[in-house]
Amino acid sequence: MTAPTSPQKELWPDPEWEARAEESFVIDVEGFEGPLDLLLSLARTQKVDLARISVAALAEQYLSYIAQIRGLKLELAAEYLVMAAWLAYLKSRLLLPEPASDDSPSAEDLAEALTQRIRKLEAIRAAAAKLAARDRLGRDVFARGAPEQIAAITHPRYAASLYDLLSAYADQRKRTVQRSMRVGQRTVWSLGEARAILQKLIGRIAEWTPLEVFLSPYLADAETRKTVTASAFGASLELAREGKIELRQAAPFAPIHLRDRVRAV
Amino acid sequence: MAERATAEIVPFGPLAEREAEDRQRQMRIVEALLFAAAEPLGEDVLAERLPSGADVPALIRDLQATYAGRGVELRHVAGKWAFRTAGDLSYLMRREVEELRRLSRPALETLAIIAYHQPVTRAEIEEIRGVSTSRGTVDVLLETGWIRMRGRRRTPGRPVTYGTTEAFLDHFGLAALADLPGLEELKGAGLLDISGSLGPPLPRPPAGDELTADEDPLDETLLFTDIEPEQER
Amino acid sequence: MAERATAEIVPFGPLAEREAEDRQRQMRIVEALLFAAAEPLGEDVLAERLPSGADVPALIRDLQATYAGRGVELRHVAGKWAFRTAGDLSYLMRREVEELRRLSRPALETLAIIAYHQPVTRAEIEEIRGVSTSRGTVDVLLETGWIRMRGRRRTPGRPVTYGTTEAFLDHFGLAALADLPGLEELKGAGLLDISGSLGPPLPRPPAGDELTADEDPLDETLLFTDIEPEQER
Repeated sequence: MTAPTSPQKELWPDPEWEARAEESFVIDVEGFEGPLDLLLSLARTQKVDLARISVAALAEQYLSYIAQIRGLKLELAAEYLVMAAWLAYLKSRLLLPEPASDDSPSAEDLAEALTQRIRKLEAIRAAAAKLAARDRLGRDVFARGAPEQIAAITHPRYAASLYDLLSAYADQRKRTVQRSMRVGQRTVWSLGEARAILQKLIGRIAEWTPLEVFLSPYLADAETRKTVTASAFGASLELAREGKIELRQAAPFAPIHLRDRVRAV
Repeated sequence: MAERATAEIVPFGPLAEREAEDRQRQMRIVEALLFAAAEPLGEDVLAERLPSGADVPALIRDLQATYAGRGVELRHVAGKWAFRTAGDLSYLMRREVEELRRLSRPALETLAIIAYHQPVTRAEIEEIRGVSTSRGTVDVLLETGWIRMRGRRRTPGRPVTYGTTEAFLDHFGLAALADLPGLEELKGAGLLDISGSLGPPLPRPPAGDELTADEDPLDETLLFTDIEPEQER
Repeated sequence: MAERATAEIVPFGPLAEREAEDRQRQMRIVEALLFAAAEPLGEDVLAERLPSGADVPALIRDLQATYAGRGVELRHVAGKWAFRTAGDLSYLMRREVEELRRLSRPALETLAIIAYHQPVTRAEIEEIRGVSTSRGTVDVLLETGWIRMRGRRRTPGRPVTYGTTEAFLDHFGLAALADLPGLEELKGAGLLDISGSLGPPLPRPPAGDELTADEDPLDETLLFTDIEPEQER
């Protein structure tokens, strides 16, 4: 049998192969890309137009090649074996007379289909080679090495309506006018008022009593709470200085207690 | 000339001169735009930058003639136009660009099958090659930007169909898919029909960018997921 | 040429032809190399890629002449050579994009103050607004083309005065500045809902472009320099 050659690898590089194969040389079945590739290589050894190859002979070649490899106890991918089985079947069908009428394809049809497949693989290989041989961009031909990018120049166009303009003006005027005109209209307890109220209570507070208790009638209004507290505190300090009441606070921020000075003595 | 009573308007004198000038100016614009760009430009893009009514194909023809035989040529690639260094200077220009990985034979073959048979599914590629295609091969090709997922074949399992891209045409210097080397011969010989070797032949519609009758658009959300269950070998 | 009896050696016949061919080939190589190069190439680099003895400066001169007046020019850049879009076509490398922007609130207020109070200085704007106005705000307004520098106030420091432009009137659909609604009108329109005083009365903006009595013309030479000492906040 003629040694088939894979385009990728010379499978049998020298005649002494068989001798060496027994020892160390490992057949690289991977050198063929599957059974179809192997069939194509075998078909090429027939040295005829692929259209006129003898499928029977091809099947024979394939089977004997597979047998050879198996004889070397080399592992074979399942697909090679499947193809071998199918070719054995095809070979036997080609040798036997066809059954009279059958819906299944004839042996000739199957053989033709196989030939066609092999031819297609060869055709696409040739096409791939032609493609690869073309002048390729970035290898053989080159694009502009320093492309001049088209820069986007943005022209801002501003949008604003007369309404925007006027309301902006009105708003800022409102803001500044209101700021300059603002006059506090809050009710304020003067020290005098606070003192008058506290003085009314003097003589009635024998025990230590929190300041808030006296002020409770006046503290209900949240707006005046601060001014009432502040003024009352100020007034109480004044009364204490005058010796009219006594003040006591247990700790900072603790409630302030007061009582009559006179009674206590 | 002016005396001739003809139906057609024959430019003459200053008018003809002005037209020649206009043409010259327009050719400079086309030249500048194409020269500046690394990517091929379509005639539509060129037309956008030219006065309306400019005869873009004629301008390109003239420009191509101007550059014929020069170190730089105006080439028709992927239906567009691009200046490229002349192919015969490749011996001088050849660069070993790292990104331009050497395609393995399986990858090159797979690329050829996708180019010549598109739209084509992985199963069909495998049938033509007679071996299962490792996932890596398709990945490598997708990464080159030369192939893309086109759609889905309207058959059971809705397999993804593959096709080539404009970058493919640009890379191999092809104006269109119809310019693939030997395409007509292969077609004529029936070698581009995908048919099961042992089964009934399948008719193959011609391929453009539009989806064929038996293709569905890709589900965009699935584009980046593992679409096909793969059996690695 | 061959007939001329000159002292210099004039190549002729087949030899001259071959030399012209060589020269042509070398020019193509220079053209392709310069086209494909990512950076300008020096004559030394070009010489490396050419047959020894090639007259690089002459080749470049020829190539430059070939491209003269075309859409692309061979330019001397930093002692090296590079193809560049012809200067008069550089507009092709730009794409004008219009971007609609909204004026910020401070800008609108500043614009309104300039409109109502012109001629007005920055310090006056800040006084009216009660906050300092960033340089950027005035810059943006100058960019809109709606305000302009009118002149200089005849006060210490000679601050620039600002006013509105015709484009301002145009944009806001005003026939004249006098058409800007007054305070009562603003109030009537519900824009100015202040109880009590509306604040200081509005000044009457000058009718025309003429400078007011306390304005000096701008010093033209200073127009494009940093006129006002700015205190950025």
